[in-house]
Amino acid sequence: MTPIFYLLAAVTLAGGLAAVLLKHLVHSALAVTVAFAGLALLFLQLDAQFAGFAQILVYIGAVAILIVFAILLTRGSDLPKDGVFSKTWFLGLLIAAAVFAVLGWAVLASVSAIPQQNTLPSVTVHDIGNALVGRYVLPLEILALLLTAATIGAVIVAMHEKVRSR
Amino acid sequence: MQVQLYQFNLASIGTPPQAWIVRWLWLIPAVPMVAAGIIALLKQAQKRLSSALAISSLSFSLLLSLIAFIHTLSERKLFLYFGLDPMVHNTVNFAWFHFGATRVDLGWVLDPLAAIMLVMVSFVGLLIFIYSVGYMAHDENFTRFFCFLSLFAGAMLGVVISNSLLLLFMCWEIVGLTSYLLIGFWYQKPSAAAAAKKAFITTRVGDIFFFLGIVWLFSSSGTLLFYNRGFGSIEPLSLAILSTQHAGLGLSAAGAIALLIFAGAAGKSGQLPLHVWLPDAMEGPTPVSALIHAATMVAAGVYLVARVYPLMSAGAPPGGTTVALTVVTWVGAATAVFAALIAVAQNDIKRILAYSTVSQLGYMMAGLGMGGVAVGMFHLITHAFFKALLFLGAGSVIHGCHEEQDIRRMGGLKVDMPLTFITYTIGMLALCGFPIFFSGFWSKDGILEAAQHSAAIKGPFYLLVFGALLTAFYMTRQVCYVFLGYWRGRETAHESPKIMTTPLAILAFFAMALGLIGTPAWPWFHAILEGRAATFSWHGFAEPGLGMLMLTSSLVVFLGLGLGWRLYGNKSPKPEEPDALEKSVPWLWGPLRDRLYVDEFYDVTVIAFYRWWARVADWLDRRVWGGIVALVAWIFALWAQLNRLLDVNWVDGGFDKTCEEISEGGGLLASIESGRVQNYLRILAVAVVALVVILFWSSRP
Amino acid sequence: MTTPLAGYLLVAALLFAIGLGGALVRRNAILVLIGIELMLNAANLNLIAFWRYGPHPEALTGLMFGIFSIAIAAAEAAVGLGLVIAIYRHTNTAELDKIDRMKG
Amino acid sequence: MVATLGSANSFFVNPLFSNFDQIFVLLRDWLVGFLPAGLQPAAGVLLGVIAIVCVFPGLFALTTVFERKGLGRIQNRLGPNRVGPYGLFQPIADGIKSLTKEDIVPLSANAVVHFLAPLALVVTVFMGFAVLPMGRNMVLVDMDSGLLFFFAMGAATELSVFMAGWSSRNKYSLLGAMRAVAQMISYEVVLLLSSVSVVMITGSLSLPKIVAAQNTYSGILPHWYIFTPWGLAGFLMYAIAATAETNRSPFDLPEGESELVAGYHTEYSGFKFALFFLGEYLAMFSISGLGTTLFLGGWSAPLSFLQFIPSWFWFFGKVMMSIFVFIWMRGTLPRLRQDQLMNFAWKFVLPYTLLNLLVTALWRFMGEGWQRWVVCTIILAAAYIFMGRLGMRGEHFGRRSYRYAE
Repeated sequence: MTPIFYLLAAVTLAGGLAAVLLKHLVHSALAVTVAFAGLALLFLQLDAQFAGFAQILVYIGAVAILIVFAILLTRGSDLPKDGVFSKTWFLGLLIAAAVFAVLGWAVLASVSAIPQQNTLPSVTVHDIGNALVGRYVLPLEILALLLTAATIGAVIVAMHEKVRSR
Repeated sequence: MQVQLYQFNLASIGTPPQAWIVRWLWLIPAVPMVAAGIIALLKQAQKRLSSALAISSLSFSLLLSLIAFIHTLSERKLFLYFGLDPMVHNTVNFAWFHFGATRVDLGWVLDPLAAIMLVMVSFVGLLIFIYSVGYMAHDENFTRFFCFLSLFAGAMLGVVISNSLLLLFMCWEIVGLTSYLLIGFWYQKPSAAAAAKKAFITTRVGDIFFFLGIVWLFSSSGTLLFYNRGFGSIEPLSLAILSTQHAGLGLSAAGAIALLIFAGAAGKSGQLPLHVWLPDAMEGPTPVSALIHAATMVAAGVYLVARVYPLMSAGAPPGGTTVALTVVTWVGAATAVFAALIAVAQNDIKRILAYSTVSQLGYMMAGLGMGGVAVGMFHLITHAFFKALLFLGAGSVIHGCHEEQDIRRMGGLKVDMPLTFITYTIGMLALCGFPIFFSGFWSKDGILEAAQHSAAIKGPFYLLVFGALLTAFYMTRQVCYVFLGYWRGRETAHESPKIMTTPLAILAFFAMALGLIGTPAWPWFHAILEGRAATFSWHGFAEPGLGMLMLTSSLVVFLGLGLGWRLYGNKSPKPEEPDALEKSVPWLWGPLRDRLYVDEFYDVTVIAFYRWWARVADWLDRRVWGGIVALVAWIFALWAQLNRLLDVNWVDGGFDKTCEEISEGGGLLASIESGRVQNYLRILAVAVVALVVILFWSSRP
Repeated sequence: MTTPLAGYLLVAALLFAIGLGGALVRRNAILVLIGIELMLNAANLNLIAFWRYGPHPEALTGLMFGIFSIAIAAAEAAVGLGLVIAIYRHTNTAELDKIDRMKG
Repeated sequence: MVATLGSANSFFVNPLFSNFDQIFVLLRDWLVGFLPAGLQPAAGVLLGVIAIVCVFPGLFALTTVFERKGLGRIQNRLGPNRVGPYGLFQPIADGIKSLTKEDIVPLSANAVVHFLAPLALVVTVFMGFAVLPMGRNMVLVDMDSGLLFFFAMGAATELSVFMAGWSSRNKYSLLGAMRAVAQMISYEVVLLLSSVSVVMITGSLSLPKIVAAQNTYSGILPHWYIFTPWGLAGFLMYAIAATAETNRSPFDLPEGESELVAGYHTEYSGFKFALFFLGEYLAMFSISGLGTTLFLGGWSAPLSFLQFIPSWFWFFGKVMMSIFVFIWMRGTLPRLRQDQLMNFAWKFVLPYTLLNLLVTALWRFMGEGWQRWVVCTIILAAAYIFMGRLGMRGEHFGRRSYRYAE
């Protein structure tokens, strides 16, 4: 529980909150990027270097850009006339709060029972690479397939439908 | 990865580390096959892509084949240097499947025999592929053609490298299939379709015997691998067992199996009783005739006999021969003369070459039977080159003469098609065995020499010499008709494009040059195949009787050429006019023209029997089985009527009621489905919260 | 908050709740997707925190899960946003409460 | 993340060369030695950061003159020649000018984002230098996954470009930003994939290790990856992608003056504009540095007997050579069209890079020997010819036709 952790957690949560609350969609997207970056730093704090950099590469480099593109393509950068929150926003808030209450309660109730080790795990990229093509090779292949399918699917879904005149 | 592969091999098969090329030898057949698969998926319009794929894949195979060949040579040199036996069979074997305690192994082998064959098949094949680009340029099924050609090349290369009789048989059958597909390539022509069927069925007769041989071999030796570090089926250990078992009729098991396998080889190579399909196969496109029915596939039979040669010769007394080899010899010699006789009286340019091929295959078989692997294989290789040359030349002639195939309607082409004429003449002289400068002379001479030395019987020798005379005669006749005299066709002929003539020139070069590696003075080729050191010495010519023999065979060739020239030279008879030979010996002409009535003989015996049997089966089908089926059908129809009555009256009512209830209930539930995503999400989140609460509540002490 | 693990888990829980709240209260489909991304990331944080403080970090299980889920998130985002764009083309809006054609 | 407090390793017998080679490392160690032991690692890193922050902008200043003079030479004119000897002080004048210029923010612009964009760009670009080995023992942080870090930072620059374009509320800016982002994403894939082949051979994501793997010699020739078939192909693809990634000519569509005024930084002026300018050149330096590290042997000498020249000299020499090529290309090649750019990326460069990955695997798999040279070269050359022909199909350039305004 270092000050750095508190700082990072605050940045992450603030980014997430801003993303949800800001009116302007592009601002939301930029705020969520801050949250992603905060998470990446949290990963580094957890000694997961590879995961942290992968997080930056994938989320900031790709997902954030995708979101921004989608916003521009759906004219989301113009403010809507009748408010950004849905009519049942209070119900949503209540449910979210309930979920947090349950989760927090579960964490606090059970975390003391888990044995915890504080030694630094020495994991190199080499180990991760070996694990990826060793024990986790099947998930890796399936993931590759999934990514291919998702890419093709996304392109087909988002493609302009050609006018079938003939 | 490399290390792992090697360990895997060592653990499962016990193969020692092999050279890179041996481990990757399977790529040679696999690449053209994969190319065939890709081409099969291409559209017909993508001509350039498909031909480029086929040619580049075969070029790749050729490259690997050359590496394999060089590897074999360098290995041989190394072994000779250390004074070891240079007949190395590099094998990679693996288990295909197990059932019970039995295991079926497959594998591939790289030895001099396979290496030479690989280079020959891929090289000639590549030239013919290139030639086909020009020949088939205007065919609308161009892509399909290259797909089949590639598949054929892959399968043929597979036959060559197989180390297992079973794998060889599989590739053998693919080869047969592609042959069928390619003969019937222009399936719109009834004659082509019939020829394809004929080829397929006739070779099938041989293949059944072949398969019986495989089964027999497997049951008595327990393995189908040729070489397996001393435990293969044609290695001494197994041969010793096989040659002592008796199979009746005075044959050992080895001999009987060898004869069965020879039957398969005879079917593929068009040996005497089964030769009828080969001339008909000329209905296919000419490159096919050159590739499959002259250079490679028909040679597969010869190659098979060479491959199982240890089996054929198992149990032979020193200096003597075995029953199996004797049969091979006689069949070969008889085929050689028989087909040459027929070739004399044919008028179709490709048909003459087809009979000539049959005849030459007979030579190879006879050479194998009497002189061993090297003699037969040498003639195979040289023949592959000059016969491919002749066929491609014929294709060029046909192309130039606007699809005319009758030699009586040609003539004088030496002016119109000079390149084709020169190369064709080279091929023809090589085929005739014109002395010294042409490869055919040396390879044919080797066979004659072997026949002369064969102590037991002189019959085959005289037959083969007579065959050589006939060969020179009919080839002279053909050349005179086609290239000399004056033009008798309708439209004027033209020379073929470069892409067709270039392969001709290359093949012509080899048709002359290849003889150099198998002369008695420097029998390099024989040395490689028999595992001896090749030494150069002029004393090779000084063997007793050799000079006499060479003189005799040269004289015979000159006699044939002279006879042909006297009868046909520069005369250009009219197409309607009877043939010169018909005028002089009409009683002989008729039977020869009608191919000695073999087809007719099959018609009245085998085919007539099948017709009768088909009629019987038809009658049985219609009257007996048909009646029973009709009865059963009627009973079921009755039963169905009964069921329908039950259905309509009882079951339907209840079902309708149930459906109504379900649809009402569904409407009730559907009101939850508001169509709004966030609603669903909300329900999901509430459900999760509820579940977690329940979970924790219930797990509390 | 006695242990660092609990700290990380609570941050993850809060982030998850924020994401869920966003997904529930916002009207724009893209923001719902952003909310879902936040939830996914919260789960990732959990995985990696468990890996770090769990009993067998050398087994790499949690870390691998995290890495895989990052990769899957990329696919999810691509498909999700593709769907949003496709829906926008059909209905000319990305507001979720105007899209209820699947009403039963 | 541990800073390498490198002790001068005794690679060379002659201490003079070794000291000269390690001069910066020794200098740092000497300076740090004044501090208490607890602060030493942090101070060492801080010194390194200060060095990078000083050296590269200095290089940037030099390069601007160099580029303008070089372009002038190519276009047959003089280039800057008024300020100082041969116009060498031109960048100082430019710097003063941009500092004193009025900072204009458009009225409708999104002020915060507009302010943050150039900062985000420059900061992320600077981060990339942290993992580049600029000489023997001269790397700021030797991360286990340094290459990944580099690309992560590279990916982060895209967002700042978008921020700049969007916040300006100007259609040229937005179009330029969208073009830039699309182009950077397209070519980033290639950049990554072409680097992966190096990783496959080296077996490490750590840049110093990649350099060390190339720092061996057979005879006098070095084992740089560019001297292998896959390395050459990978380097070419990397170079193409790098040019596109840094928005340099012929891929400089995002700032095509004739279409978009100046692209995403149209609405920037004064020092913010200078920051963009700086960021662009820094990106060029860092990407050239990475290319040097991956394919050109990093700081290793090109011939074994040239090893006495200090390693940092070679690194910066190679980077400056790449910068020279960048300038040369800018002066020579015409700009591509947007569809050509995308087609080129997805239909030629990417497939070829993927094929190169396979070939690299084959190279690794076939083991030592001459066969792998032949096979890999043949495959790559055949694929190049084949794909080139396929790409050119249907591209029949007719006679050029002109339409004049009436």
